[in-house]
Amino acid sequence: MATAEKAKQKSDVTLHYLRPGKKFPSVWCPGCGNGVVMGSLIRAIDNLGLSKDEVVLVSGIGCSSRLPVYLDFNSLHTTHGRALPFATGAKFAQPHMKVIVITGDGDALAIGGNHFIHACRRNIDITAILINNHIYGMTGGQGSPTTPGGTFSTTTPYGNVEKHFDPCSLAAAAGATFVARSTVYHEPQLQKLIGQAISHRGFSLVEAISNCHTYFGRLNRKGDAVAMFDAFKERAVPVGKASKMTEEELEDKIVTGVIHNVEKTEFCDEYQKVVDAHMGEK
Amino acid sequence: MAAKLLDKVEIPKDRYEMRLSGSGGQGMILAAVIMSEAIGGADERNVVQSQSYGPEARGGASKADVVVSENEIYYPKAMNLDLLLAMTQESLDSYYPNLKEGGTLIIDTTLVTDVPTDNYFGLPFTQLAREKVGIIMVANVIALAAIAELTGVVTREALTKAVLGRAPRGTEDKNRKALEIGFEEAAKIKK
Amino acid sequence: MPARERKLLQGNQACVHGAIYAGMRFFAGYPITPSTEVAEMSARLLPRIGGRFIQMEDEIGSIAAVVGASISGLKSMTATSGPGYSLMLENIGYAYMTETPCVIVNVQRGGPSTGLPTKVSQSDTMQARYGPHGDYCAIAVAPSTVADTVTETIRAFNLAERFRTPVTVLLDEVIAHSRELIYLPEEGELEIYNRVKPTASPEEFEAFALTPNGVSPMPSYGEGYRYNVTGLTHDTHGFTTNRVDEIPVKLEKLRHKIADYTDEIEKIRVEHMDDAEVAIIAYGSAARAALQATDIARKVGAKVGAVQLYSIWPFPDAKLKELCGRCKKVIVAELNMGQLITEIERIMPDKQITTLQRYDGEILTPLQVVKKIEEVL
Amino acid sequence: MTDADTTGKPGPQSKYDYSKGPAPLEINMTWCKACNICIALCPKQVLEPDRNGKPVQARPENCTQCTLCWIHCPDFAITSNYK
Repeated sequence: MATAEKAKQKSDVTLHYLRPGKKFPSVWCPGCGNGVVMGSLIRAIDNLGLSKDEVVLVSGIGCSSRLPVYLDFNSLHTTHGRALPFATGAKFAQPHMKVIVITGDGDALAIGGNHFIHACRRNIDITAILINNHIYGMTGGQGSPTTPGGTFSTTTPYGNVEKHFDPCSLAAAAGATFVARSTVYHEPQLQKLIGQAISHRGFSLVEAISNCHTYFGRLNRKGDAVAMFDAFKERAVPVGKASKMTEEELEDKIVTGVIHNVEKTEFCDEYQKVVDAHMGEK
Repeated sequence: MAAKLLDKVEIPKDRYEMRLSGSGGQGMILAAVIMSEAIGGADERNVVQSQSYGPEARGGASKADVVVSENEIYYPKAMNLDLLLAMTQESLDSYYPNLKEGGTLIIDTTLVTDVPTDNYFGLPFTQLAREKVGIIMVANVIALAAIAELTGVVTREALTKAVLGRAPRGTEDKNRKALEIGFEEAAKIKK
Repeated sequence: MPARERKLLQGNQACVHGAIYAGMRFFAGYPITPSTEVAEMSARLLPRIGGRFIQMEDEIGSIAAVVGASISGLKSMTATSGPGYSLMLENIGYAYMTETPCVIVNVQRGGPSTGLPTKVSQSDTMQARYGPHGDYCAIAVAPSTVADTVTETIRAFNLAERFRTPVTVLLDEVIAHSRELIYLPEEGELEIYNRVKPTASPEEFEAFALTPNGVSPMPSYGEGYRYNVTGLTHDTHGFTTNRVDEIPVKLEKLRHKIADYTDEIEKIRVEHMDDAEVAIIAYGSAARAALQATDIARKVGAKVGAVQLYSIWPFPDAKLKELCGRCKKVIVAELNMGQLITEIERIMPDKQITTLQRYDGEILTPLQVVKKIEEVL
Repeated sequence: MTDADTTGKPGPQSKYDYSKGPAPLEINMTWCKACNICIALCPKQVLEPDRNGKPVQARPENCTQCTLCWIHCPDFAITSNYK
């Protein structure tokens, strides 16, 4: 019965973190991966034993950015692309708080691209969870910076001629110190990675590959939520295995796991040293 | 009455307006700052110091104004100069027309050769700095000392305190020397 | 009483001293002429008092960080100039909607666009009122001397905290870069206002509750009140709403919490207005030319008075109208092509209003103002 | 229409032995959006769609508490019910 007890406890833990007074179900389409990521986030926070008061959830604009309002934390739903600078202010003002940014591929990488690389560069202790569904959902299916070449969206009706960003490579190159990727199908792994990212001191990114079957799926004949979940299962390659594969073999694969993990001095810590050295000077 | 308003108006006499001018790098803005602090440290007179700002502050002609008054200073810029310090020919040419009738003109005779009036004080500030102190950077301090001596706008003591307050560590002696030279040389030519 | 020492400070530097006096502990900014010294001074002074300075990647990020820090509990400020202010409008709008206290210093320079980086202007007067889209009520204060810059920056913080709103300090290049000898206020000399904190329990707490004066108590993150902040139109709990009965409630709150208390905001300086036939209305560095010209013209018998506005927004309609009641003619002196004058014309349709504009990057001179007085007399 | 349609609980035709306790899963039919993920991911075909596409526990006796259904439910509509 011990296992069942545990299962019971885990299965309803999410309910204890929902914001009182906020109406459910969520605004998202049936089967949207955003809800799965929300569950992973809750379970990761619960496992870490963080108090609700010490968590700040910050988001920008887009489907994924609606996530924080549902949860019983300090939540800041901001403007398009700007979640990271808002989060930077919140974190820098109260460095003991756990600041987590929920963002999407358009929010973080298009309009917020500059903020994204600079948050990485500073290595400020913020965890960014980038829900990547390869398309703009809220505005109705336009191409995003992660829309793969050749695929269709309402603004790439003849196939996308642009190249796409790899958020993980971008973050690592820009200076983020913990970078990981998983998919909404691989929920246990996603939850574990989010937990690791929150525990990591420095800027951490978890890219959660998610499904927008409503737009990306429909426009590219990828099927419904279930079909897209199945595709994530098929395409996922653990990072260890991927390191032994060729570029061609890795085409169309999703490399999952901890992509990049290094130790570097953290922004707020370094600034505190400046304060300690100059406090009281006239 | 109205038609004659402009003819009758006078620039307020409670203002003393100085312009320190030269080329970028001669320390005119710093000199104006020091002069302002010297005046401020001495008594309750008000001071507004302003300068040309922007690309021109990084080379080329440079000017810094100091307006002094015992009353509230409304207009922050110079209107009619009581004193013009010109460290270069170019700055003299540019700003001489702003000097009011009977205003004090002080020039660096090292670099200024063509003066449109006989009524001026001339000292070779740059040459004095080079030959007597060993660094031309203190030419502005020598000039400040000369202004103090020639106009009495600020006392020797107040100026010395202000200069030393701004002098980078290790340059106090050279600045003190520069002040002495300025006071002495100006005393010689004082009318 | 021991003699206090005066300090020779630029307007930009004085602004930081005022901000710190008012309790600023967070500054985020991006370098831009002619405001940069505000950032530089903040970077130098804030660590000494345990405060925080961050140079962000751009102005959008700067105001975002300021809002984030304010909601986290620190009094926060940013400083910029025209082009940067344009970039900040998005999140200044966010601060209006989320009712987040913060101070934005706009050291005005010539525009539009990159314009005149090193030249003075007052052409952001209207932008400070109508910059961000949507309906809201703006507060903008306007110093004209270095000493004013200290007191007006303090006032800006007090107003921001009192009204839970962003407040703009409209500086200009002349004040920002001029140095003047000033006394800094001593501890306890000036009143400092801090935001009202909630007294209700977290369970009973209503984040954007309707209160008699329209200002909801504001907790900081981490104090046990886990509430939602959003730029979307929201109900009194902070949840997004599309309801026709709730939308006007929010918008009216944003307006009335300020518009109904303008007497707490308005500040006007008046010189020689008792028997004036002509009034010169100006703010910022233009007001200094106006005051000087008034002084000069009075000495030759012209019945002229000066009215200097220290708060531009909300526009002091009633007070200004009353002040100018006696005089038939009004001169509006400003460093733009006519922004303040539209407000004056709106409130005094019965008066003969003349505009005195300068927009060549230089400050108006007292003689230009005297000449205009002569024209209208 | 059986009560399974609205409650997500096993219907009367189910072979589930209630003497062993309540059904393995509790399904919040108000929050469920009928996305079909739980039904598709269940390796033991415990769930079947009702006429609205929402899951009912057709074969509750097969449930192994593998967690796949509820960890993937985007709407927190499924909780495990073992006591």
